[in-house]
Amino acid sequence: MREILAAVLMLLGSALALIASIGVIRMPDMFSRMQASSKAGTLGVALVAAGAAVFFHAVPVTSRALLIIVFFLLTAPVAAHIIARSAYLMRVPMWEGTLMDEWRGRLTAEETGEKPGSPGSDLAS
Amino acid sequence: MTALPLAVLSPFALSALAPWAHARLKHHAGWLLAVLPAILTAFFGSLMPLAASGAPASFRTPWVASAGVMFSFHADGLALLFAVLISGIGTFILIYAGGYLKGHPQQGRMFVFLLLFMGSMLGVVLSDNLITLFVFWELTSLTSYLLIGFNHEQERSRRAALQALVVTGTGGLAMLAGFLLLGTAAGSMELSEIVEKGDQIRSAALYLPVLILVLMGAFTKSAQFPFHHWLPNAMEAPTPVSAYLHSATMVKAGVFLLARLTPALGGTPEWEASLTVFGAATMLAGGALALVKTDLKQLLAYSTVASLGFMVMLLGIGSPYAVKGCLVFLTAHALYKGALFMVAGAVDHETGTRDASALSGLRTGMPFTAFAAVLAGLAMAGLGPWLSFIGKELALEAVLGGGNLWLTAVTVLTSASFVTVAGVTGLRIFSGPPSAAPKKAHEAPLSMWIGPVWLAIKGALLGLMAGKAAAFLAPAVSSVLGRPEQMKLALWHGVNAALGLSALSIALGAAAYIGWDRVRSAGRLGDTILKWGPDRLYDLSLDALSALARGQTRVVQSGYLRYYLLAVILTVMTLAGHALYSRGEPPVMVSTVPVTAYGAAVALMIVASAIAAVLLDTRLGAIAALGGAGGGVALVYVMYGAPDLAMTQFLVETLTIILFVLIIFKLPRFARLSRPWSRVRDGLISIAAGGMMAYLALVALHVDLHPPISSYFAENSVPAGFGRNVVNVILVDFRALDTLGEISVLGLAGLGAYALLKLRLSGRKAV
Amino acid sequence: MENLLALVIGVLYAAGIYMMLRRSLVKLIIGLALLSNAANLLIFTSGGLVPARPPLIARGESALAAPFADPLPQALILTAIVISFGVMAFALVLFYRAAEEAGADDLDRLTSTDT
Amino acid sequence: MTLTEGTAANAAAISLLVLAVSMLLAFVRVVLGPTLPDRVIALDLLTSCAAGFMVAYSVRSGNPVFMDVAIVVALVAFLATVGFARYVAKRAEQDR
Amino acid sequence: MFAWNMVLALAWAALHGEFSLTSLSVGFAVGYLLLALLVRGGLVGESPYTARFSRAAGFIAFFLWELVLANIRIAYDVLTPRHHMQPGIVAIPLDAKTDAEITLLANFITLTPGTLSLDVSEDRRLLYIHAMYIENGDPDGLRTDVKNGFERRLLETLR
Amino acid sequence: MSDLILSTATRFLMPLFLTFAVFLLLRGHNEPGGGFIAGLVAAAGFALYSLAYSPGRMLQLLRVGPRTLIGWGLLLAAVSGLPALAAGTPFLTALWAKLHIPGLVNLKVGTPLIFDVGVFLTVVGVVLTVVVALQEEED
Amino acid sequence: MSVLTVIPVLIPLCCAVASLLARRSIRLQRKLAVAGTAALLFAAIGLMTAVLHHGVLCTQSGSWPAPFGITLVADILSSVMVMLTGLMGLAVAIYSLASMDEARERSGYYPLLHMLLAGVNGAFLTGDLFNLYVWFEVMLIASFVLLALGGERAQMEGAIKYVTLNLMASALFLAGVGILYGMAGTLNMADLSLKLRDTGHHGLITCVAMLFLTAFGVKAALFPVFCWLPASYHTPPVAVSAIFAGLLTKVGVYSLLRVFTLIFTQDIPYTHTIILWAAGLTMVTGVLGAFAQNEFRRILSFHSISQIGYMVMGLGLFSPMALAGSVYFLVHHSVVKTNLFLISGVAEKLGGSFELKKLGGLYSSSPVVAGLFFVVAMSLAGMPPLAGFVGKFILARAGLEAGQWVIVGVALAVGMVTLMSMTKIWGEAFWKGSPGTALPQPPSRKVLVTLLVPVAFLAALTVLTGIGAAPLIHVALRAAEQMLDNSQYIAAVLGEGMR
Repeated sequence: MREILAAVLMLLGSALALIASIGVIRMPDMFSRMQASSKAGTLGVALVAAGAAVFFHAVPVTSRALLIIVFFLLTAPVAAHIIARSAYLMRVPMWEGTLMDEWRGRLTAEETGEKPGSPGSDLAS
Repeated sequence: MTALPLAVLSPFALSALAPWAHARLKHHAGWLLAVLPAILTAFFGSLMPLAASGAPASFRTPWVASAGVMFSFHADGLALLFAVLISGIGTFILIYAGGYLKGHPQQGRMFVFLLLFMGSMLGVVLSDNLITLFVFWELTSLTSYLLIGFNHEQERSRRAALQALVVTGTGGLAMLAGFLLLGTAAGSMELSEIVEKGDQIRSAALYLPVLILVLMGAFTKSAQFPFHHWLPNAMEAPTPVSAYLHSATMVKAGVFLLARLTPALGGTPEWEASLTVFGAATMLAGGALALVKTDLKQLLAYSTVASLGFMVMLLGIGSPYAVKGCLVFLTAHALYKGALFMVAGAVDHETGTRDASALSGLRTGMPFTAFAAVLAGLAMAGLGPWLSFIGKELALEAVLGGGNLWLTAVTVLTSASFVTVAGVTGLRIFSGPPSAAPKKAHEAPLSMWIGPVWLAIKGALLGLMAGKAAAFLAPAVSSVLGRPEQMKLALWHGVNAALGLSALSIALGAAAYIGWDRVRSAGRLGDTILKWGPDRLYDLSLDALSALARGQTRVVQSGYLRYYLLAVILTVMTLAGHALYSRGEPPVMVSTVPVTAYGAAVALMIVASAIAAVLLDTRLGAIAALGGAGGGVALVYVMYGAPDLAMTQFLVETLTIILFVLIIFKLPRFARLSRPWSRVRDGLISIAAGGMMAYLALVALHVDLHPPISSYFAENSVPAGFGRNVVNVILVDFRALDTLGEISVLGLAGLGAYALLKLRLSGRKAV
Repeated sequence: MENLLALVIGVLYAAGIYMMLRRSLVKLIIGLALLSNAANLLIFTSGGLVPARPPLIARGESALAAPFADPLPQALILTAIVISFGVMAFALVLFYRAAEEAGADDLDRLTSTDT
Repeated sequence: MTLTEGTAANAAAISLLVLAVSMLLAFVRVVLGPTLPDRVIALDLLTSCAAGFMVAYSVRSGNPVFMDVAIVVALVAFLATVGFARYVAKRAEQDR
Repeated sequence: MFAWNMVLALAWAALHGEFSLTSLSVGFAVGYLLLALLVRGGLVGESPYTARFSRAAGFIAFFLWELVLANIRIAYDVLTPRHHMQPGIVAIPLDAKTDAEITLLANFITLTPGTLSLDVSEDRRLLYIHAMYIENGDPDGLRTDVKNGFERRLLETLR
Repeated sequence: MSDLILSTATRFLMPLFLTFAVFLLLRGHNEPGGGFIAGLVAAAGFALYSLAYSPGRMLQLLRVGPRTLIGWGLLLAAVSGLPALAAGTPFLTALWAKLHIPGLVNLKVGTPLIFDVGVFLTVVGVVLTVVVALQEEED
Repeated sequence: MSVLTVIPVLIPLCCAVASLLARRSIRLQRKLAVAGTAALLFAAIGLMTAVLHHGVLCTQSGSWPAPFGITLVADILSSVMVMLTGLMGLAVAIYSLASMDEARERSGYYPLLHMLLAGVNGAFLTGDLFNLYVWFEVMLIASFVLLALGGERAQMEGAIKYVTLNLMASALFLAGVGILYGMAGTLNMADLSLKLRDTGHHGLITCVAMLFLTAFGVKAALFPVFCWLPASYHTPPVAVSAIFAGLLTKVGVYSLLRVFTLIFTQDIPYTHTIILWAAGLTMVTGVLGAFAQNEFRRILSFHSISQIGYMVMGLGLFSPMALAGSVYFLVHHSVVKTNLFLISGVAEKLGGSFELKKLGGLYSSSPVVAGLFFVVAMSLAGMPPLAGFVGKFILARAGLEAGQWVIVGVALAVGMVTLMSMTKIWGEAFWKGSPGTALPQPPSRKVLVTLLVPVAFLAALTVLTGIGAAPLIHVALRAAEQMLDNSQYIAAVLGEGMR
């Protein structure tokens, strides 16, 4: 039983990770890719860790698994946030289907260096 | 006999005091310093009876015994003859130098060098060990370099000094090789033993190489054609130097060496042929060129070249007559040539010119000098009842005895040339009406005329007291011939062919003297030839060497780092590949650890990352790819049981990325800089190199010559190291020294990076 | 698996060497990093591969049970990794300063000190 | 064979493969870019997957020691991302 | 402060794998030392802490649910060939005041469906988020969702 | 880069990093870990702080200059080998003592552990030296 | 007794750490620099005496028995090299007092210097192949920093080449160690020697030997992988150039000597012929390179290469006499080349430049400096009775005994060209009249004396080891015997008691 639970958790977790990576490949712009990776990736690893905890069924392993999960839950969103923020400030191009941008409007021209018609700068450094 | 090495070393010791003496006494120091060589002359003279009795003084102590080098001296007749000449003439040279360089700021150094040279020269002639001899031999080259370049601010002096050093030094090195072979062939490094083993050496397989190499040394030192050119050029030196080194002593070192080795190497057709041919060629070249020069010192220098050729030729003939002739002539030559050089120097010093065609009538202004000059000139011409006359007679006798017509002709012509030169230097400039020299001629100071006068008189006296001379020279002749030899010298041998030839040569010489101006204009041709002579060759070869050096350096040291890297890579590939190819490589076996799907995927990721790092044209992309490769490697560590490694790898990888990111901001972007073909070339090379490393890894994996020592760690880690993580126990205990070094590296790297960022001496960006 | 890892090592070496042969300083240093990874992996592989048996002695035991990953190459590699990290950090700063002094990333501009 | 057997171990082997493939896919995005933030998030995902890989490998090998490595990875991957983000932000400031 | 120290002690014990008095007290001591160090360095100020475990538990349950939902939705979008999303950047007014509140909120928003925190405005009154699914192009609905769902629950838990 | 979320998160993460580092250091003799890894983790923590706040703030927090840390680390590591010399055994020979405080600690303490601490300090010092220098360079 | 083998590493290490901790007080660091190097020299002399009297000494660091722990071994070769380190260290430390600028002193010059010495000594004394790598790296990183310290443009350019090529060599070295461990399962050199002894013509071992040859060849600056040396040696401050010239390449040569006498002796006709070829080509290319140069220190750098050829030639000939020649040459060249670099610094201080064109008149203005240079330069050129001659003589003799005519011819000819380029410096910098450009402020008397004390000391040494060559040659011969018959070494390392 425990074996099966562990197996399911791990398979589920790795499947999520796979989905995250497919999302990272498939999604059209950086922000939506990030949506995929930051959620599915984190949960995927967390599930795998949980599977390991179940499998070993011992306090040290469980605490380690918990630690992994906590670390990921703590760091992944922060990482996603800072990347997204920097990318936005860097004016990474957004998908053409994007509906609105309430931030750009509130940034002063000086802050963004808005130049009429300037495309996203080349980030391929 | 410890006095012998002390005698040789005493000039060295004195040279250390010379600057002090000069500082106290100024130019008078010459007189004081000359006391030593005077004493030495007496000392060496006093050893002569020992040598004559066949039990010469000798001294031997190990120097570098393990390499067969002894510090040994052997004062036989030949050595003493030279030693007496060196110290005797040296006495007057020191005195002369005191007057000649009066007031010169570097006169003290001249004394130092002269004394050093004297000691070296004494060492050359007295050494018994081949290597000791070579040491002193090279020291004479070195000191002569310093002496020739004494007027060091002039380009020409420096060139002449270097030329002398290069020519004699090259010969010296050849000679060293020859000596080593000779030592092997003879089974001893001691000359006194080598000369006993002549037959053994002459029949050895190494004989010819030994002969060639030793002759190289002797010929270059003694300015034999075609190495003669350095000697006339060396006349850039101050006159005391020319008089001492380039007439009386150093140039005779080669002759000395040949004489010394005659019992060991002489007597074979090779020996005879090479010595007579080179000697004769030198005589001709020197004699002819001497006629066309007007500079007094050049004149004398070329005639010295011819004289040296003469001596070499006589040694080549090797008959008792020839040897006697050689040594008598050598002694006479040392005396009169030294005197004539000093005369030339005095004239130059007092009148400001050495141009023989512009000088005349100096006898009234410089009577003592003129006296010496006439005496010495007569000796050179072989006219008076002097020692040189005896020498010439003996030599002619020997040449006639050899029966070689060519040699006879050459000898006569050269003698004629001597007559002419003697006339110009000893007579022409002193006779006739006084010329308009740059300076009004005055008699030189005592220090400058006492030498030539003494030497000239000595030459004359020795001729007149031929018996004494014979007694003096006999031991030397015995040394050269390798057996005791009776020696009788007489001025008058009766009318014979030799006398006839002598007269012929004098007549020819006198004719040339009378028509000197015409001879010179005819000799212009010789000058043009000279332009393409060995001197020119020397320049050309230096230029060629220079060009070769520059060209090679441009290729090898191109400045492009990637070529250097290519050199390293290609070297290791060639060496390792050839080793595998020629030494038989072990076969590659198949894997023993099964491939897992995820393992393969990880491997694929590393490969993909590496390729991506190469192909990506953005810096951070490449760095990210590098991170991917590093992560993949970490996963390999995980899969094969190395958690510590995996952690370290990840941490290091991440920190490296952080550092990159912090710094990349300041680095320029990638640009495609290299050309396509170089990319292809580099690509092929890197693939080959990678393939080789992969192959090596595989082969090494399956060659297990011995089981690893790790089981020890596995067993002792807990009981003796008190740790269950074996890797860590290795790091902090079993192999803590590695770790100590490693953190030192780390610490230094940190400090270095810090210092590099904070210390900017170029001032580009002050912090 | 060894064959596969040998291939990986080969590729890492090839990539590292190729990168080092470029004219760009940044590529040079990336090449160096790849090269040190390759060397480490080479040591690891030629020391022998043992899956999943880290050289850790279980609590209460006194020695490692027979199949275990050789700890010595691991210790060596760990040392080598740290050394190459230190060297890399220094080299990075050095290259940055060099690019700053020369005003370019191009190695071909850095030829003045030879000959 | 030193690897463990059983349902969970087999599942772990499968998840190992799946995670490795995820890593490869994420790596494709690292290569493709096109912008630096794209690469960074892909790399971030890649390291997450690597952490997962280690956890799964612990199960596969029956040795929980590799989970410690995963903790380190989890902690440190964040640092790399922050570093990159910092760079991107600097670039953004500079471009402004 | 004490609580954070306790957490460190627990983490220590967890890492050691044995929840004994010894490991806990050693962990506490280590944690105390580190924290003392950090406080002197000015890193950690005093942070208000009152145990509200029940509310916290409720919040965690809610959050986990949201997390699962988020993943399903993302998975759906990733795995189906068409993009269903209607993305945009929306500003959300903040009631949260302290750094910790804002940070936690932002993190939870990032971890939940279709939203990703981008930045907090200078005056800390607005949180910009990137949202994947702005229904009908109306950001106000989203704003209400976030404010009533997450922020309220979070603040209740924390305060 | 001043970022509210990052800096707040860092405040929470830093203690975790450091705790984990000390943990790795102390148990490194028995489980994966040790001076290097611990040092790198600790340095990563400080580096994170430095990135999130500023190098100056980080140095304030560290209080000892990173270069001094290098010096002390090297000193500790080198000196840990010296007692062995005094005891007449070869350099770096481990000396162990049982540290036993009832109910609290039951450890073997030896010079290799001191050595490991030296390694730890050096690693922290080096990484921070470089990171700080580079960051200051950027500004 | 065996503690003596550790002391030469510990002293500089501790001095480095102490200087590091005392980084605010330059005065203290200076005192420590002189005192530390003097102590090192003293310890080296002690070690030397002990080794000469008691045979090979070793310490099993950590008390772990030989093939398992790291053994520090001092045979005669090692102790000679350690002695050299002490000498060069002391000379350069004293010289640095007067020549190093304060900015560099503040930036950690002294700790780096000590650390360099520690690394060099570690490399000389270790009996473990991987440990050798570690000490190599200590030495390298210290030299990297010393080379780049100051950050002038030329330094940067030189450093990049130096760093890159040496790292490449290190990577090769590391790979070689790894493969060797994979095959023989041990790292202790004595143990390796035993375990590889009977393998015969094993392609893989020869191949690994070639990896080591290349790796050490780069460090020793052998043809064709020497390019880093001329690119970098002339760029740092003089004291740094001097210590580099004296010690760094020597470590490469030492390693070659060690490895190719102890470990890779299975296939001597093959490996050592290659070494001999490399030696000959190194001599020629080096000396030609020098001939093309017109800058004081560049000439010296290129000559370093050609002289390395001589040292390696002895290894290639592989006879007692030849190896003794190598050892002797190592000593001679360290002393002389260090000194020449030091003199180049004095010349620069007096004449304002390293460019021969811009120098001149030093013979008249500074006869003492000129005299010292002449003696030392002639020693380099192999003029008797100075040390250079003795070294060349022994090698030539060994070469002739081995029937290797070509290499002897090359060696002698190269000596001639060396002489020519020494006279070039002499002619241009000393004999030639002053070029009339503005001269720098001449250094104060105190500074000049401090600069000249080590120079004179080393010059006296080269004269002494030339005229009084016998003791040193005796030692060199004993060292060579130990190298050729390594049973003593192996017994000392492996035969000692277990823990």
